[in-house]
Amino acid sequence: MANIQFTELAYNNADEIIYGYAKKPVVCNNGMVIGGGTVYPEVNLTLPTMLISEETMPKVLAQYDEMIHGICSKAHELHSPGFIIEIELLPPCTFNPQWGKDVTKVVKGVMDEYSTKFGQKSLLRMTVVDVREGKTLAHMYKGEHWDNVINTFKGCAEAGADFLAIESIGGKQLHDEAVMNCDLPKAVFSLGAIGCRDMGILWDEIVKISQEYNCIPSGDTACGFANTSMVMAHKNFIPKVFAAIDRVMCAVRTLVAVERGAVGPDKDCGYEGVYLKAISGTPISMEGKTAACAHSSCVGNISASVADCWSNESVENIRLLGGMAPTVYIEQLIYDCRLMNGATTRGSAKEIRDILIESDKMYDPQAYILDPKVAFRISGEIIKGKTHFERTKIAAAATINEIRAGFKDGLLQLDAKELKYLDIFEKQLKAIPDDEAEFAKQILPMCTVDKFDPAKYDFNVAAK
Amino acid sequence: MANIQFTELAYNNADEIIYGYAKKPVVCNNGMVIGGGTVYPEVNLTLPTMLISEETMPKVLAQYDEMIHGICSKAHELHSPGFIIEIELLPPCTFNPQWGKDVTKVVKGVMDEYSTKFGQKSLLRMTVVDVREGKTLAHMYKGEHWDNVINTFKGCAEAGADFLAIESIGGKQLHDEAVMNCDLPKAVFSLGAIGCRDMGILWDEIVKISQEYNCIPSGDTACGFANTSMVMAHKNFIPKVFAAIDRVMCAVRTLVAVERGAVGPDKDCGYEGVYLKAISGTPISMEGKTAACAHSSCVGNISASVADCWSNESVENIRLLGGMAPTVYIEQLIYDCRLMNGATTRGSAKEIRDILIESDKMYDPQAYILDPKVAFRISGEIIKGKTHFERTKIAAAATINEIRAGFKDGLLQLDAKELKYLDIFEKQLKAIPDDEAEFAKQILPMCTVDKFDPAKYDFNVAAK
Amino acid sequence: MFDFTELSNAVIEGDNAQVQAKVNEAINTKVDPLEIINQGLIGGMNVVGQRFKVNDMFVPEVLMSARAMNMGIELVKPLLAGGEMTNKGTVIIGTVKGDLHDIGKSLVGMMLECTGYKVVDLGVDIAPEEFVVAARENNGQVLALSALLTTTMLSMKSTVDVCVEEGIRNNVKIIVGGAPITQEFADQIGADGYAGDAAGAVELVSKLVTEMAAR
Amino acid sequence: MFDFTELSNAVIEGDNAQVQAKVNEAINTKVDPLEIINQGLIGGMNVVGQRFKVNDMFVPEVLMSARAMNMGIELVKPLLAGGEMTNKGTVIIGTVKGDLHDIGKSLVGMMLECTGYKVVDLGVDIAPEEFVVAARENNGQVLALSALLTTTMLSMKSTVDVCVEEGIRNNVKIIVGGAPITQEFADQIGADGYAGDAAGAVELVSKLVTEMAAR
Ligand SMILES: [Zn+2]
Ligand SMILES: [Zn+2]
Ligand SMILES: [Zn+2]
Repeated sequence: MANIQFTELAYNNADEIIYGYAKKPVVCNNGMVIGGGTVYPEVNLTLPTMLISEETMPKVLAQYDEMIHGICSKAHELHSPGFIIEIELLPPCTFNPQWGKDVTKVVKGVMDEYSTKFGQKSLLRMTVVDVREGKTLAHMYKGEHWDNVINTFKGCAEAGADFLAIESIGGKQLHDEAVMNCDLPKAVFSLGAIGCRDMGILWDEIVKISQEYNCIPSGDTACGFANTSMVMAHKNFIPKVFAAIDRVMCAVRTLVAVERGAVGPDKDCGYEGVYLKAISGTPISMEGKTAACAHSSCVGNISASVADCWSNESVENIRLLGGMAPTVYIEQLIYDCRLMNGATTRGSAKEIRDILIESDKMYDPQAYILDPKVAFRISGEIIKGKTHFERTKIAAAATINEIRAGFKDGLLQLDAKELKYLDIFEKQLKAIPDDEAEFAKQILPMCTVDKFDPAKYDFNVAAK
Repeated sequence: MANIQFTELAYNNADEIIYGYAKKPVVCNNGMVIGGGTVYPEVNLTLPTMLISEETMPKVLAQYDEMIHGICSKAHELHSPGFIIEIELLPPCTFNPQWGKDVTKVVKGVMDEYSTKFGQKSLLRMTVVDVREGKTLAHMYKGEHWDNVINTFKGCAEAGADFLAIESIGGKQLHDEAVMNCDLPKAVFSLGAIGCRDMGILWDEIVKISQEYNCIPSGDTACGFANTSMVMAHKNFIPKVFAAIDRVMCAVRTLVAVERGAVGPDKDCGYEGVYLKAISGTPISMEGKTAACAHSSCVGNISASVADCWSNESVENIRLLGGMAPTVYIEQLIYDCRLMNGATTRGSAKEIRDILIESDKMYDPQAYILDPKVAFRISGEIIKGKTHFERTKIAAAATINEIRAGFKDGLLQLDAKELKYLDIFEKQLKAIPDDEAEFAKQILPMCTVDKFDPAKYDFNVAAK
Repeated sequence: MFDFTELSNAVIEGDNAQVQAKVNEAINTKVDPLEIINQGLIGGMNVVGQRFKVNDMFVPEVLMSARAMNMGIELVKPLLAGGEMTNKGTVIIGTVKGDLHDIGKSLVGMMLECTGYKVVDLGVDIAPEEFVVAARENNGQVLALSALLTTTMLSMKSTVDVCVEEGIRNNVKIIVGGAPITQEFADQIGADGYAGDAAGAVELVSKLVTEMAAR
Repeated sequence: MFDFTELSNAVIEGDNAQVQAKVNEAINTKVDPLEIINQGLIGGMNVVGQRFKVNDMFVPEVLMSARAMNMGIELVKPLLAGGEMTNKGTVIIGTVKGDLHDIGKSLVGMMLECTGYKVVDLGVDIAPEEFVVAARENNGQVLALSALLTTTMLSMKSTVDVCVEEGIRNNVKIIVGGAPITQEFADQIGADGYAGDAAGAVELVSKLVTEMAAR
């Protein structure tokens, strides 16, 4: 089993980091290379409101069939050099691994049809839902929930998925509590101690399955973590600086997938992918303005600046005036990519990248920390940490410093409330002891069992 | 009454034509300048499926209220320097001018609220539906239909519209027939003779109303004409070269609004706006990839290359995962504009423009003829014509020549069927006599009264 | 047996003169008039329909073929015994009240003609009562309603309702189509079917007419 | 009369020690216990709710205030006569069966507490029967159901249905919310109301509780 420790950045300087190119491109069987110079559209789609059951499965599959036909035919019509389809399975399709497999089969079948008929290249990313939560969860690594996740991965892989992915949720309940209370130490614990450990165990399995079925272990995202903070900050429920710090801390967690053998492209909704790319050279999928169908964003353009795939996050199969929504969104993504790739051909990719960066970075600390120059500096600090716990702490500290400096230099707008919280978080962070076991002993009594049950995680303070 | 004859182009060379800048910018009362250096988002929205009646009007107005609140608040959140809202009234709101006025009042009210509270700048374009068709139409310029159109314009103007616009339809029925049969002479007649004449009469009135109520006569589009061809070509029902030729011919017709005193910005769905801008220097609104919600497009990027406003064409008020669709689309437009305007600030607007052009021009003649270099050359030919009829014929001939040359030089892909039709159209065109009256005498017998009734248009062959 | 290849090809090419010549030739050699229509004329038109479906022909070409076919049928008609069917059934088509969109509906009509149906195209802005009258007068099996506006699609429901009130609902199948229409909407208003495009409409009509014949 | 300003401010600032000091001061000067709660503690919390609504306070701050308020109420409670109401009504809240989303629902609960309601938060993945049991046990006036997935929103319907079957439907108002929910959906499943955000939920609950009281 892989266990890479990244102690150097993949890039020599920030200016090297650019969309379409990754230091470690992913070469696929059909000739598509992710991170090899071309940004590919990655379209995400989901069912409209409907019941998923044994009985409705034919309808469910018909929905997927319709969506993929629409997408493939539009991509062909618009001369897309290739594209990626991501299916984030809905919970019933992970609780019933066979259903997840059936969905994969239908989707891949249509993609193969267009490949055979028209030479239309495409790749399928199957994202299994991490169902390891809820009242009936007995254990994170054995029993029904774990088995369903693993069997769904196997089913998808067997049915033809090109990439396997997940938005893993180990430690999420604790993190939710940390977000609601803006409790940075609890966030550090849930990410740097619990989350990273959980991902190690989970991704060892996913990598094993990928090898077995000859598909590609792509990556994870902090969707349940930093995206929760992002949404809360967007609603003005918590300070934006918390969301920005949380995002960078999540990079340490998301990177664990790569340490364990994932090779990318990292998943779209993990904006921490910028850090992943800077540290490990892994290609990343990103989403921004063209994911407004799924959520509003303060990083609509900057998120594209170093993306290797460009995604719409998720859209339901509903009808817009111009057609079914998934077809509408593949069109928008294709044109976005044409623009970026066209610039690359003309030698002006760096100019476009810098325009994309400048578009957003000033307005929000969450955008600011996606500037590859900032990410490069912070990443350089992160890799100095010896453990995930230490790296998570460093990530927070370095982010606070960068945000403060950005504000001081007039590169970033922050109001008084945000600045006040920067001080608060700095204080919270300093109170965290350097020794992880000591920290765990301090913080565990503040965690109720319904938010984090050490037994279910085989979590042992002394052993850490 | 204005009657400008454009005999020179507004630009000295094609390279001058660029997005955000127009030779004759439109300066608005709130300080926004269209064509003065900034591309503004223009969001278009419409009701979801619902009945419009006296009884449902409160619900209708509540829908508009909700949509505009969502849009204004998103624009404020995303620091948009300004934006335009276009309301294309639905037919019942023109058949009942008071309803159109009520809609205007509600919409403008919300916009004013955001202007007062947050200084958020915005402008309202009210587009009246041209209802002059159908079984009960007695006459194009008098009677109920005409009165409703005129009174709706007055109502909208009085209720606070900043821009007045219409997609006029004089000659449309005949043109539909021309499209279905790929009958170029009939298209020339419907556009160059009937359409241009109709627009003269109509726009004299709109300009008069605008002066009276101190608002801005913006422009017309060939939505009922070239967009019909575009949709038919997109479905492979007719050759794409017909749609391309039709588009350029429509430029002569759409320009009539400006000849009569309209000043722009020209409406979004008139891709012939590129020609309007080249000839008259009028700022134009355009739509492309971010209008995929309304229709698929082969000009997703190139249409932005010389746009002054950037539109989504039309989106219903339905819920997507990320929020109501109009709010989703203003977000996408704002980020598109940030990119273009950011490039202008950095001095790389021309590079972006050229990337946008190269993105699409090769794949479709309809995209090819939007390249400002091509449009500049064809426009130079068009203005040599003395009458609208002559200009329309020149437009067709010049477009055929350009498309042929583009293909020969390897700049444009065309299959054998398209090339065959280029020859057919050339032949059809050559058969049209130079004398308009003679042409009318030839063609009128081939037009049934249900498609074109000269009496309803006060159309007199001899008088032409 | 008479070789219909040249006649069919003349239809496919929309060559009126050649159709006329070949039909007359067939008539003179005493070919069964119904066979001239079904094998020669409609046979050619079927090929046109197929080619159009796979984007091998443009609409104007199909229209030319349809005109050639109809001209041929007119030549043969006087030779038919009264009551002999020259088509697969009659479809009444129109755009519903309040809606003036013509082209989509015309395309569906065109494709139905290609497949051998008699099409009565009422035009646009058609009131429910007009549909009923036309269905009665032409003994139509199918009513095909078109709407392009979200504001006028509700007229489709009125049309279905009036068919019920007027007591003809059991005698006709009602199908709906147009940009804003969905299967769900069709079900909601009690229509018998929905088609997303002209080719789909043809399949749907065939299915429904077969069902009706089987009753 | 006792000046509640300092007590209210202590709640607003989430300052436990100061709340304790001021409540004890009030108790010692024989202030009516119900007034301490309503004017001092809930009075402060109302300000918090207002400030949160206009983005003047963050969630963690509101939570600190709520904790301070609840601590103050605990101090006063022993002095209340049995049966005296310390709240405006009881709301049972939870995320429906199959759905594990916690935060949105917790925020609504938080805002309801701010406004003086007793909130019984059942947590996530709550079966219809559990809602019914909790409503009975706590004499709840309102059931607030949350769902974030399009696949689980249908559990809301089951919950409403079970309330009918169990005969409690007339005793409780049922409200629904969450990203995929709409007013239309609420109407469809027979809920009493829908709110698009936490502030809307508070208004809705107030309206419904007032209506029930008026019955
Ligand atoms: Zn996600
Ligand atoms: Zn239009
Ligand atoms: Zn428009």
